[in-house]
Amino acid sequence: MSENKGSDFVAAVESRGKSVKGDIGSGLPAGGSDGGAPGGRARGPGAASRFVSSPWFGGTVMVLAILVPFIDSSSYTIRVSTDALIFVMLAVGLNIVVGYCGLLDLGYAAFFAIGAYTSGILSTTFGWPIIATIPAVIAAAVVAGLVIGGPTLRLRSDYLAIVTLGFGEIIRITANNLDFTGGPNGVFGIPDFGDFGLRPDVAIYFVTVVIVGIAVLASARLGRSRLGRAWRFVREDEDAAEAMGIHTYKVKFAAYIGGAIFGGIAGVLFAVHQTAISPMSFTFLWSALILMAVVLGGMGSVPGVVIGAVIISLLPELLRGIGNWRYFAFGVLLIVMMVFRPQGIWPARSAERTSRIERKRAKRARAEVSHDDATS
Amino acid sequence: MTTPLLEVRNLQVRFGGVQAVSGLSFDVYEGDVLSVIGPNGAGKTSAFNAVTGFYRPSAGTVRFEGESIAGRRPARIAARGVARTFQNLRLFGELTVLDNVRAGMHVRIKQSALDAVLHTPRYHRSEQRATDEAHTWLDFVGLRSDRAWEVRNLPYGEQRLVEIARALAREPKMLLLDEPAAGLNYGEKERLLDLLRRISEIGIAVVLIEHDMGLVMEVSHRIVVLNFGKEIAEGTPAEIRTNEKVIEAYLGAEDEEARHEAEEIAEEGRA
Amino acid sequence: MDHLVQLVLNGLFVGSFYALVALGYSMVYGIIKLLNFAHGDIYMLGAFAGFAILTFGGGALGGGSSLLTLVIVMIMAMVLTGSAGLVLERVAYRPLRGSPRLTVLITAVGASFALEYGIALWAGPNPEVYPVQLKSTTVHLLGARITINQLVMMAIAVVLMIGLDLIIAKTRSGRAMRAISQDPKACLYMGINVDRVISYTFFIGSALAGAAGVMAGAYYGKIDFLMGFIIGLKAFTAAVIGGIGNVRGAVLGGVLLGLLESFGTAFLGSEWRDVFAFGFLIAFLTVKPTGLLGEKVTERV
Amino acid sequence: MTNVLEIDSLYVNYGKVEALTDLTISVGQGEIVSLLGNNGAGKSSTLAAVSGVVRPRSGTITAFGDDITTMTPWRIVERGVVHVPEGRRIFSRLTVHENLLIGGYSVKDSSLIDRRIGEVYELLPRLAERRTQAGGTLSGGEQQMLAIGRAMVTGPKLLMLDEPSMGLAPIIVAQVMEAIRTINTGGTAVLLIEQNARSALKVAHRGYVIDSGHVTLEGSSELLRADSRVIDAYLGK
Amino acid sequence: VSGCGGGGLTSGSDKSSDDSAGPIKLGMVAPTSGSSAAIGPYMKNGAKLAIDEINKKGGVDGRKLKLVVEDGACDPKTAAAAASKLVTAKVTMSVGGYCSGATLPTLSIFNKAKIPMLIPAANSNDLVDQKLPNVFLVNGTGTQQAAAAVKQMKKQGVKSVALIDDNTSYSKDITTKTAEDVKSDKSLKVVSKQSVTAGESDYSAAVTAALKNHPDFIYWTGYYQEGGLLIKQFRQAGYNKTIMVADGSVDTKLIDIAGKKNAQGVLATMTQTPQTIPGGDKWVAKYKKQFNSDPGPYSTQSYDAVRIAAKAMTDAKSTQSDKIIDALENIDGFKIFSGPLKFTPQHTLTSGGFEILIVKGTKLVLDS
Ligand SMILES: Nc1ncnc2c1ncn2[C@@H]1O[C@H](COP(=O)(O)OP(=O)(O)OP(=O)(O)O)[C@@H](O)[C@H]1O
Ligand SMILES: Nc1ncnc2c1ncn2[C@@H]1O[C@H](COP(=O)(O)OP(=O)(O)OP(=O)(O)O)[C@@H](O)[C@H]1O
Ligand SMILES: CC(C)C[C@H](N)C(=O)O
Ligand SMILES: [Mg+2]
Ligand SMILES: [Mg+2]
Repeated sequence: MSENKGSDFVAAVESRGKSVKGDIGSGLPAGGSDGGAPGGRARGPGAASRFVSSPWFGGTVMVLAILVPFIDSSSYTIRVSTDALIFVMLAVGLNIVVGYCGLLDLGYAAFFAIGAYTSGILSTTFGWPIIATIPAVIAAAVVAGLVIGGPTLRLRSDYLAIVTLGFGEIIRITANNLDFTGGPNGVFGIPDFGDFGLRPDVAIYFVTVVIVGIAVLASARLGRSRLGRAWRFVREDEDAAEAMGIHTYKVKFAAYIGGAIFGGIAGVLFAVHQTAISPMSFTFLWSALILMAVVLGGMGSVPGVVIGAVIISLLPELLRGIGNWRYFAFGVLLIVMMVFRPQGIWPARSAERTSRIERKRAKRARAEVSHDDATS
Repeated sequence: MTTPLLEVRNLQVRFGGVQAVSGLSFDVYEGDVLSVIGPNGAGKTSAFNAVTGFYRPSAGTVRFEGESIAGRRPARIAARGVARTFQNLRLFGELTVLDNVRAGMHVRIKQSALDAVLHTPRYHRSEQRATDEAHTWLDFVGLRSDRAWEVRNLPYGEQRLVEIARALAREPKMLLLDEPAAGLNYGEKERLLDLLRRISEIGIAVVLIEHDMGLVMEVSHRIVVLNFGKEIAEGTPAEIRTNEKVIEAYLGAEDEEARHEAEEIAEEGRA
Repeated sequence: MDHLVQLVLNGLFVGSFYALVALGYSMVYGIIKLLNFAHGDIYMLGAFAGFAILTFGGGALGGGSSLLTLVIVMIMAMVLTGSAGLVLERVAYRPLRGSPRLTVLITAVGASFALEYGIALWAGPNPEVYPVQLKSTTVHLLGARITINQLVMMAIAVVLMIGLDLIIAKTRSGRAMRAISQDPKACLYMGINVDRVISYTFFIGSALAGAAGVMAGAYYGKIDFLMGFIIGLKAFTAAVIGGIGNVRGAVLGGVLLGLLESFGTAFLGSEWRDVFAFGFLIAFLTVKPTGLLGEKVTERV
Repeated sequence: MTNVLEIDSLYVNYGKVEALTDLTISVGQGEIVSLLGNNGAGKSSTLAAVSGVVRPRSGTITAFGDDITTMTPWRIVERGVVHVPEGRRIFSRLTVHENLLIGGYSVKDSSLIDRRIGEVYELLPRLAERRTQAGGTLSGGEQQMLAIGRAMVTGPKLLMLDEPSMGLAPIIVAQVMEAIRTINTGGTAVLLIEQNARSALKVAHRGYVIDSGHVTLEGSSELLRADSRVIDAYLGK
Repeated sequence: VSGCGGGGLTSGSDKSSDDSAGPIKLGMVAPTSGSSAAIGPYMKNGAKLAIDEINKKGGVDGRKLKLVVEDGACDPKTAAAAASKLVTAKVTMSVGGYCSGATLPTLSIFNKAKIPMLIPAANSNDLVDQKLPNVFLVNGTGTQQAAAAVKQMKKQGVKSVALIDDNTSYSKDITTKTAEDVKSDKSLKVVSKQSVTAGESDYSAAVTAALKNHPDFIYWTGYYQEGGLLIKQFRQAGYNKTIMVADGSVDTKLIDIAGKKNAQGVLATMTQTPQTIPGGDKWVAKYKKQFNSDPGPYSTQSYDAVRIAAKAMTDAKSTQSDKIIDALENIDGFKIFSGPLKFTPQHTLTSGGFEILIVKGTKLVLDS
């Protein structure tokens, strides 16, 4: 792999460096950080995984999504596909919080609710066009994120989980109890984006494809940025991140707010798609399902999370056929999937494309006087 | 010399009943290589932690470039130009070597979230620079492993180097190293010694905690010796080596055999 | 005044019930940090196990509603749910022990669905009424009413808490549990049979949930396949609030939650009860970020 | 049966990486044997295989006459084979005393545990001072002492130490080496990994040099100390 | 541009009008999972009974009826998907809808697909507030039920009443309407309003709060699962005056859960059911024979919804939406369990047909 130097020792070290934890003692427990990687994570990226992390993959998925109505335009297909896309948006948003930054959020549905309600109320009670509600939704999500995140993001792990769970419940119950949110009936008669000459549900579907596509791209790009790296540093080791001058609290805040905005916009799409929203749609179960999509797909991996969201969203629909066995089977399948893919369906792969790096290295070797005389 | 880079006065750190550091004072000047030695539990790491903001000092002052930093958040102190490594490796294990080093550059990378989402030229430029610099530092410390691998799969000695590269990437004015030689074999210690010298040469003040006397005696300009959280001696390596108090507390004076052994160990690294 | 005492008593009683479920939760949670969303369903399973035993084996047990019958049924249900816990751990949790912690969340929720809808398939989705119910005399305490049963159940919660606390703090297995919770791999070097200790913990935790399920059936009289959901969440809340992995804390957390709910209902009205309780807890955690009894450890760097 | 430990043609791999290839070593009754080798040579992997924490791909490990190759770690500890892993692995939220008690987990007789803990406190008085302090808050060196003390409570017949001097002050290193000798004179065989080759070879009777997972050199300590290859690579000068 | 799913991307709906062939499909969204999972089978069986009867008599216009049931789980998103599935399955009419909250988002789906809805159970006023032409309620509304409840309170000369709901739209709808009605009456006062969370076991906090101001009458508007527990806990707390429950609680399980003794004399507001009207036992027997179980809540309404649907299609001599809606609006006097049917301009029942039932022994019977 490394064409320079070519010493046996270097080769030996590098082949060791490739090591991955494989079958270290079957059935042995491994504490958090000892867990190890799935077989093959540190191996050179295979063709398939190289494809998934390339822009081509995103493009292909996008094209597939656009093609759905042309393949099957039945009302049911369009509906569950739209639902799945909205779920993708939620999962991708939560992935910023949980997957990138490692903050356990059990109340993500709160932001979803805030988005849906803000948009729903502004468009019905105040007659705003739905598209105009989006800035207001973003503002509301940010404010909510600030209010709840401010005092609580200092908390570690499961204390944060409880706080977010509580926040989710508070939002739902408040919506249920207030009049202007429509109480338990919620808000109904929510308008759509316009039909662009298409069947209304197909129009909503395409708008959703566009917005969710942008969101997925944005989150993937964020993940590969300075901020995205900072999130992962915080997730891996807060103290070490601090020592590098990273203000971990601000960084967590950014993740939380980012997630809030994604959740809020997903809420707008949901409100439009459902036309009627009520507190029933924002229960703890929802928060749990979104989290499951993230974990099932592979925390921190955008393609994984997209796949996870599609599965969690579509599986219960696919299981409609077996009647009463539906949720039983859903539960069993979840266990089976996880046992067979413990790192998630498409785990995040932190290895970078070697080729680019090696190119750099070769260039450097030519251009610079090497300091590492000690190695040779 | 002029005003010190780091000025620690009467530093105290306590945990409940344990007084880990009690009234420590020392200065670090530009270009210094200062070693802090002392028996296990003497308070060396605690002092480091207090200086870098991980522990809040219960009393005393810590000034960096004349400004008080005691009780500041670690990130703020780091941003001022203080970098450190940890006694137990604290790498981002599941991230690549390169990403680990990029962490050190975090505060210097100029790029906004919007740049990242839109992939502006500024984004590409800053990413490119970050990658280039990361390679520079990894070359500087002499890392041989593939930089695209998860760092936890690297041999231990290499991980130590990555941690130092990460700290250097911070481009600090002062670098604090907590037992960098622990777990390294003879050859690797030699390379570390060379690395420390080169770090000092590029103008970074080095503060070193170390139990490996060979390394300490070889590289240090000055040595501060701690015991029970207090300074018991300070001086050049030559002075410290013959200081009775130090021998008694650290190298062992009562027991001739042990002293002999300790000296032998000290010698080993000097070769 | 009477009213206030009544509120306290209500809160204490509901809280001790939460505590009972939270105890088992906290044990399992403490040792492997598992967000065991199936714990509430094990409680439900216990209630149905008791129901089945009473319904189909009622004759053999004398059919009476004596306390003794109930105790026997409870023990049988505990063995059953304890074993169910063992199986659950073996099938859904152990294979994931080396994986990121949250992956177990999926199998836990999966197990939760499977248990709920498994029971719904078996017993039907309709609620069932317990064949044997506790009849109890009401006593008056400072002008408020409470039943003997309630007092007994509170006592049981306290006794169990003390017992478990002693097990964890003083015994060899308890120490092993705490060690595993910190570094399971290191435990191997100590000669600890990690699998067995975890199984043992699951058995106890699940058996406790089963006992609570039978008590709920006998006391409240109604059981259904979703009865574990809400109480599971409350147990989780109680366990975290109490201080992660601290059984004494879990009981305190349960009682605190019960009191908050009782007072929240009285102060703000029942529809705002949970807002009050959660609002308080959030505020509390911001002030004391390690829960009620969670010790504050300065983490070394 | 004079050897307490016999490792015969051992292969260990992590996924595709071969850590040990055809490794054969033995430890005799009452011996101190040291393993030398570069970083990543496979020293720790050897100990891990013996203590059952890592499953070998092939080869056999025999301790006190029993085949322990596929035994679970706790069964192996029950047989008196005790491993002090690298990185200390202190239970950070248990007190010093509780850490020592955990060391005695496999010992049924509680008075025996108490006696051994007493001995540890005598040998490492620093630990006695800190008996109620949480393990995680000890200084690095104190943790290392605790790790060694904890293993002693287990009552090993074969003690395997992975870099015990790491992070210890010179004076303590000397003490620890002395302690190893003391333990050994009590009849415990010791398998020792040390980066500090000089002190390791001083205390050990025999040694092996491992490279890329198999033995490249073996012999008595005197022999090794005089070997030019060992001097160049591990002793310096 | 049309795929195998049928319909185009631009047409108003993907429902193609294949009017003539095959059986006429009736769709039903009902919960068979989730917290109301018990209700699904009751509704399904009720509808099935009617369909079998109608088919035996030759169906509608010579075509057989066929029931398609989808699980709505009482969850808005699931119910919406279920509704879409029914649209795609080309149902002619919808005869489902149990939870108002989950039924609301299905309205526009059926509306856009031009499928008339006869909602047998869900009865929040919000369902008709949007004035969608295709929506008809077969169950009495909250307003009507509240009126019946207040009438009963007055009849008993009650002075103070405590209202308890379960925070769902149906339940809160009734308490809100009841409170409004009570307000217009000087002699009557709401002294406490409580909302409990369904799915819990211990309601002592709410019980204590409700009893704080010593009401002489308690009206519970949630479901029987919690209703039974509440009755029991009210009695345990020493309350021995009247408790009344709304139709969601009308099930003999209520008595089982509360305990026979505690439940004696508990009243209920309920539309007429075969159990309570003379001659109804024959229907009950028939149901029992076919399904080997007792009918439950909304078996009858579902049964009636199917019959109304058949009647409307027969009258319209067509399966076209507009014609069916016209026919529905023109139905007058068609006999259903709650009385002769005539829809108001809002598409609700002219008379909710609410009666007061009372617990006697292990049964709920008409209060005389
Ligand atoms: N969080 C804490 N709580 C209680 N005591 C502590 C804490 N941190 C450190 N100590 C104690 O303070 C003393 C100094 O510890 P420190 O880690 O600074 O020692 P050190 O000089 O770095 O030793 P070593 O060379 O062994 O690493 C030790 O005795 C340690 O037990
Ligand atoms: N958990 C693991 N996963 C993957 N590879 C591993 C793992 N543990 C060890 N290895 C690899 O196996 C080889 C042998 O490692 P081992 O730890 O046994 O070496 P060592 O001789 O103890 O080195 P050191 O002196 O650095 O402790 C190394 O190449 C190492 O990278
Ligand atoms: C009792 C039922 C008629 C009420 C129904 N579940 C609704 O929400 O409208
Ligand atoms: Mg230290
Ligand atoms: Mg090693």
